[in-house]
Amino acid sequence: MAQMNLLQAINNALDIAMAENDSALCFGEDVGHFGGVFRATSGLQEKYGKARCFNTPLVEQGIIGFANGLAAQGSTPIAEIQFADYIFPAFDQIVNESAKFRYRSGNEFNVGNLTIRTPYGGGIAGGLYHSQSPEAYFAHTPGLKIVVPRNPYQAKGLLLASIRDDNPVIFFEPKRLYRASVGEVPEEDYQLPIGKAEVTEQGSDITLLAWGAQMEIIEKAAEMAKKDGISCELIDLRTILPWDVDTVANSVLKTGRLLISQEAPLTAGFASEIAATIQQECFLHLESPIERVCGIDTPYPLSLEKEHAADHLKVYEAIKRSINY
Amino acid sequence: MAQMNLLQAINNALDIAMAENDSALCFGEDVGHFGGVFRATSGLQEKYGKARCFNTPLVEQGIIGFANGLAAQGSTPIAEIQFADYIFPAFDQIVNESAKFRYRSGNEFNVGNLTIRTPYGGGIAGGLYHSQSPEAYFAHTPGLKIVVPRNPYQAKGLLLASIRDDNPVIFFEPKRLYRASVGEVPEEDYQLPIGKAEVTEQGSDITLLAWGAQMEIIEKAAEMAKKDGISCELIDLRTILPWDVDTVANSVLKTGRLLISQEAPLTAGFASEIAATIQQECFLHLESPIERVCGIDTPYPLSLEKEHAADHLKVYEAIKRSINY
Amino acid sequence: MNTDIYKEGPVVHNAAFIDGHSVEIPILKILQQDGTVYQGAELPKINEEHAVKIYKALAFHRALDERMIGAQRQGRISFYMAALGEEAASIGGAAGLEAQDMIMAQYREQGALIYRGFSLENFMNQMFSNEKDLGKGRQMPIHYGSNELNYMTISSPLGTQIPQAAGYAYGQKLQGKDAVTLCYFGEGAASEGDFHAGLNMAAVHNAPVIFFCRNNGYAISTPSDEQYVGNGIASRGVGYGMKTIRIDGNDILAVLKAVQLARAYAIEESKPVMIEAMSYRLGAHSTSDDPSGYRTKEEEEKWHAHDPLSRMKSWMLAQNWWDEAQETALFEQLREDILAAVKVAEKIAKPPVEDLVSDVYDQVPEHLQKQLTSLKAHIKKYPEAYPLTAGRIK
Amino acid sequence: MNTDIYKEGPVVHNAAFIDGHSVEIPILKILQQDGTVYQGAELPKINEEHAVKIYKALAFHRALDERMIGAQRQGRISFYMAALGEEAASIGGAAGLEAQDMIMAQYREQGALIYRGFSLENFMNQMFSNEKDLGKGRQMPIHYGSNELNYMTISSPLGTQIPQAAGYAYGQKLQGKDAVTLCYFGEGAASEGDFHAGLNMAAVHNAPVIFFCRNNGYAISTPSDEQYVGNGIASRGVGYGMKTIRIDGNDILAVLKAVQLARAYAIEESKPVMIEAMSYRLGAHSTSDDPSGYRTKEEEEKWHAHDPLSRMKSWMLAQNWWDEAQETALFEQLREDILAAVKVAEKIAKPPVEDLVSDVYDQVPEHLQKQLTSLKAHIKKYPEAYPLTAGRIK
Ligand SMILES: Cc1ncc(C[n+]2csc(CCOP(=O)(O)OP(=O)(O)O)c2C)c(N)n1
Ligand SMILES: Cc1ncc(C[n+]2csc(CCOP(=O)(O)OP(=O)(O)O)c2C)c(N)n1
Ligand SMILES: [Mg+2]
Ligand SMILES: [Mg+2]
Repeated sequence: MAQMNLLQAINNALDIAMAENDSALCFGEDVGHFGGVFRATSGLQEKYGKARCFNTPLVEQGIIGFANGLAAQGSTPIAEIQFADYIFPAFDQIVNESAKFRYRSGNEFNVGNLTIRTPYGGGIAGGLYHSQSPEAYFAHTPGLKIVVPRNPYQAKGLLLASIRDDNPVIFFEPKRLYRASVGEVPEEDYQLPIGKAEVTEQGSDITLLAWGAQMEIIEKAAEMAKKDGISCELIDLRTILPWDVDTVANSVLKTGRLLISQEAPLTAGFASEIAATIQQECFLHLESPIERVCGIDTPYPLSLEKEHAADHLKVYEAIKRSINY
Repeated sequence: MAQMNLLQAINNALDIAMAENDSALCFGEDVGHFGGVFRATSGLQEKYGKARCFNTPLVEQGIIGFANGLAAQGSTPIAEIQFADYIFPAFDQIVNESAKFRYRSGNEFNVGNLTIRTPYGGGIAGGLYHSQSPEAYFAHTPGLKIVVPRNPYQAKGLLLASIRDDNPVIFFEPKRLYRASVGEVPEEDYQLPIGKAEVTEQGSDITLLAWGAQMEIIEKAAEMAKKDGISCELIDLRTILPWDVDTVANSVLKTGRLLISQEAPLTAGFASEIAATIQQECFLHLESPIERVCGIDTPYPLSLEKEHAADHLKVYEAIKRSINY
Repeated sequence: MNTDIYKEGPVVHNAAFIDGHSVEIPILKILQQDGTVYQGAELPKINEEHAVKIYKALAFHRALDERMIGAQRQGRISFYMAALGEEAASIGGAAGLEAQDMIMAQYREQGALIYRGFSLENFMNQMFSNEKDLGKGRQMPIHYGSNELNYMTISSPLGTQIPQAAGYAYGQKLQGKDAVTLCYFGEGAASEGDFHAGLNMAAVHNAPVIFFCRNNGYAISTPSDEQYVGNGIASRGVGYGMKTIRIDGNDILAVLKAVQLARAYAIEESKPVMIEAMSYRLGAHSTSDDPSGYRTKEEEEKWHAHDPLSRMKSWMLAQNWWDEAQETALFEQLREDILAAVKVAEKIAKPPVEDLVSDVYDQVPEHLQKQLTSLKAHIKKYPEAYPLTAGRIK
Repeated sequence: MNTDIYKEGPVVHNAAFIDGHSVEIPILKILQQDGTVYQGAELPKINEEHAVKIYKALAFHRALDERMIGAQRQGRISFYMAALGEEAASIGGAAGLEAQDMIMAQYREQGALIYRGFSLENFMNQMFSNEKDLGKGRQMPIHYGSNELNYMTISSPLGTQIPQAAGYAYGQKLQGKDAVTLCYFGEGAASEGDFHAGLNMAAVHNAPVIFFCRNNGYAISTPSDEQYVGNGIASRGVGYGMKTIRIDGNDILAVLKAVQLARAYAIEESKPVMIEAMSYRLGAHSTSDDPSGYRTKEEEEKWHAHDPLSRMKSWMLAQNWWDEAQETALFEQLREDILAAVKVAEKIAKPPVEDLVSDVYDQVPEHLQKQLTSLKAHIKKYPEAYPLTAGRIK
């Protein structure tokens, strides 16, 4: 075991993936010699050569198009989009191409080897275009898998699983935690399951559900609630698509209450899908409405970012609201 | 009043908008001389000249980028995307640009004059790429308005309102109904309100909610249910964003039951947002779980399109499930 | 790292614009319409066997298009796209490649698939979207694909295959394969952002890909002068630092020659090449289109005179590699085979309901399995509403 | 409708590729580094008053950049982007336009705004995202915009302004305005699909737009030879049939000359023009970047010798339009003013909580009004957690 921050854990996973598989490539804007603007690919060009780890021209639709082609050919592309806010020029290549490649061809061809890594999320004074959490934009797309880790240990295990998964995976990295989150990470190879949520804390009064950097927020809120004698069960969804209905539903059957918190704005966020499904799965067991604590329905602001955010205080208030319903 | 089909109603609305406003322009792929592949812009080039109604090069991101620039300049662009399935190359221009133009500039600039028209929806043997209903992909974007008409009368009134609305509007046209739906349409100018749902039929046992071409489906299902003695209240949402929570909630407070049907696949569709909000607004009045009757979670298929679709029989079964819960 | 950020041109002190049409682009023509070769023209590598194979593919294509347009009119298939008058581009392209080369086409290049030997049954099964379709009946007619024949399944969104081809070719190179990727697209699709992305990435990353633009003058109703105002698509080649050639796209020998050269260059230099083949879409865009709304019969007539089939035929006759009896027999046989194949294909069942949810992922995930289960129960309840699948649900 | 689908070039019968570098692109240079004008060079329209205005803008820019990099280091602002060494591109660009022309910039062109008279206070208020910021404190520092000054608010996503500029200019033309749009972008952003879209659309629709590429050799850490392998960005002009000129971007007179000519051409011919200005990003990409990770000090040194400020200064001195005393006084004053303005701006309150939800739409819709109401109640409950807004909530 070693102490790693989230970036190091990701770098380590990429290193393992490239070492074991000659056809694995890492590329994207500034990903080569420089190692990416966050340095997630640091040292990989030196180790694996310029043919396997390189800068691309500045064109997201090209990066993912190129990656789709590589994946179809049998290589294992791991493409980086510099910020999740800049993934939209590649939306067509992801939603119309990556996601539908296998289906439309009757499995004659597929891009299952594709992994897209991209830093997401706010809280770093990034304003409209360095803060977005766009997971829900992709979640309406059968054929994609979407994974979000909450800490270094999860990041390494889930990224290795994503790279090896035989479906296109978008791997959203919580950039606020890149250096802030440090933890024990095994140096050897391991994988964590895609498609499985994790109960990170048992509780009996209410289920709190989040993913990625937002886990920290609900943990903090749960601490506050504990002082009021409220016992929270915490779940990290980990995979947004396809998501683990059973783990969430089982928890809610037990606690009778659900709160979902996401960084992204409320309307049509992924919390809505979860609420819609769980109200159906657990209808007779719900003791209060499912709460969604999300960003305000605006573009991501700069100076009022605290006000915009779904912070622990807003989550805490919503816990009390739910309990006292 | 005249009999018009949905295409004629749209053509008529465009004609009125261009006649009253010299700065209104219609453009897109094949929109000029030919009048668009569906002929929605038929005759407009002859009438208003090539400078105001024209073919563009084949580049959706360019069409919307160009339209954003025109709108910022003070013109009134009405851009056509040939099929909603091909709107994704313009996703960045819509979601990162159109939607955020006013906010990011502190209202120094805006693209409120922008309207994007695009035919959407299935049931025409179009397979993966001539059948999609992508409204939910845009609904997670504060700053956009999204409108879907269900018939010729609605189409004309809502399109004129969309063009004149001082916000960027995506206007999804149910192409299955282009020629199939015919009705009385006033020849003169009129507008229908954006942001307001319409109760198209009063009922007492369950609220059925849909939009666009899917209205036909829930009407048919309601007919069937009526024969079983079930009284359905029907609502056409009409505007997806910002949506009319009050009208829906009031209906559900009355009926105690809600079924939402959309063409698009289930997961993370807009029905999920509605269900999530209404379970909260009407928690104590719900007598059964909110039902979502949607497309199967796959890309849109060709030969199995009937099996994939949320048809009236599936809606009817869900009505009974809800009533008998 | 290179800090010479531009190629040093002459330094001037008086401002003058470079003209937007300052690149002169020659057009390669080898075969004249009467079947004679231009004086001094250098032929591609071709022998009798190869020539006959190419010519038979052209004939097959013509016969198939004519027949399937008819089948669509009769309501037997829902949609069709012909390549009348521009068959030499797709067939000549495939004929200049090796079997291991990948072809990533737009949609009007069924000729390449014909050349590679996609069976008549396979064509029909796709168009009738029956259960024997390699694509499992999921896409509209003419969206063919074959892993075995290295022909990437067609995707309707235009231009998306262009950066994909760059990536595919890069992978081939990285793995040391003796193979290139040939990427077809129309002059309309060349307006898409993905075109720019793909060509630049291929150039920067030295991907052995042949970008083959079929410039047929129209994108549906949009004539090329409303698509671009530069000198065709070839003039963009210099913008990417890419070797480029313009050819007469109705001249099968010019197509073959250009592709043979391009392939050799792409393999040896590990670099991309662009070919622009000038042609004309003689027919409608698709069976949903009616060109009389946007162009004249006279314009079309003009191009009938450049027919690539009759041009090649005249050459074949002159070579004594073909005769009129063979011609008649071939077309008769083709029409008969195609008609027979239509009749077989339309009777084959549609794909089973399980194919609705397979291949979304590598394995059917839980939520889709559940959706399938309740769908099946629903179909059993209303079998008459789902006639294609109801009969076979257990 | 035009059916001449390509410009007839010579017909050839032997295949040969056009070389990827077959367009020769001269570079316009007027002013030498020592301040003398090249023999025979034709000057732009410029007089003393105009020259002094330009030079003062250059000085302001240099002083602002130096000071704000410092302010960022001290933690007073969160982020900054300087244009050290390439100020002539933005300032010369604005100086060649009329006030009614729209400027749509990328982000490294604050010089154009300086030239147009954006006040020091406005710069500061934006960077401190306080309540007097025209942008209401919503975007990161340097995302300026001013309706009054016809300077479109900066948007971080690269390349998006390029097709927008085409549309903007088309609207200007349609409404008969005597105005063009000038669109700045970097050689990195020129790789985006939106670049291709914007240039082609402008060319096809005859939009009076000046596409101004600042080619400064880098896109963050990516040197231009990993961005493209053609001859700079100018070589793409012929692909769009667009008049194009390459200039020395550190030569203020060359920039001015090119923009003056381009504007006249765009207005008179109603057509777009492309300018490629060759320069070098002397500083870091932004305050978040450290170039020592990807390039050498020596390389940077080389370019220090091409400083556009000292070049113009030498010329001004030789014209007797400037002297060293003015120079010293100007820079002293600038530094003083900037420091004072920093101190004022950082004390101005941040925008009120209402600005969180305004301008999402033209009016605050019901759901946002509700979200604001409950947010306010929440802030009142926890005022210490929201110190920027808590004090002012009624
Ligand atoms: C992204 C996208 N936009 C629009 C369309 C609709 N469409 C199908 S074919 C076509 C014209 C293509 O013209 P071109 O590339 O010249 O090929 P050609 O049909 O002439 O062979 C259009 C606009 C599409 N399929 N994909
Ligand atoms: C769509 C998009 N992708 C990526 C980025 C991140 N990014 C910001 S600046 C930059 C480099 C731009 O280089 P260039 O266009 O040459 O301009 P320069 O910084 O040299 O002035 C990158 C990659 C972005 N802002 N937008
Ligand atoms: Mg074409
Ligand atoms: Mg640059």
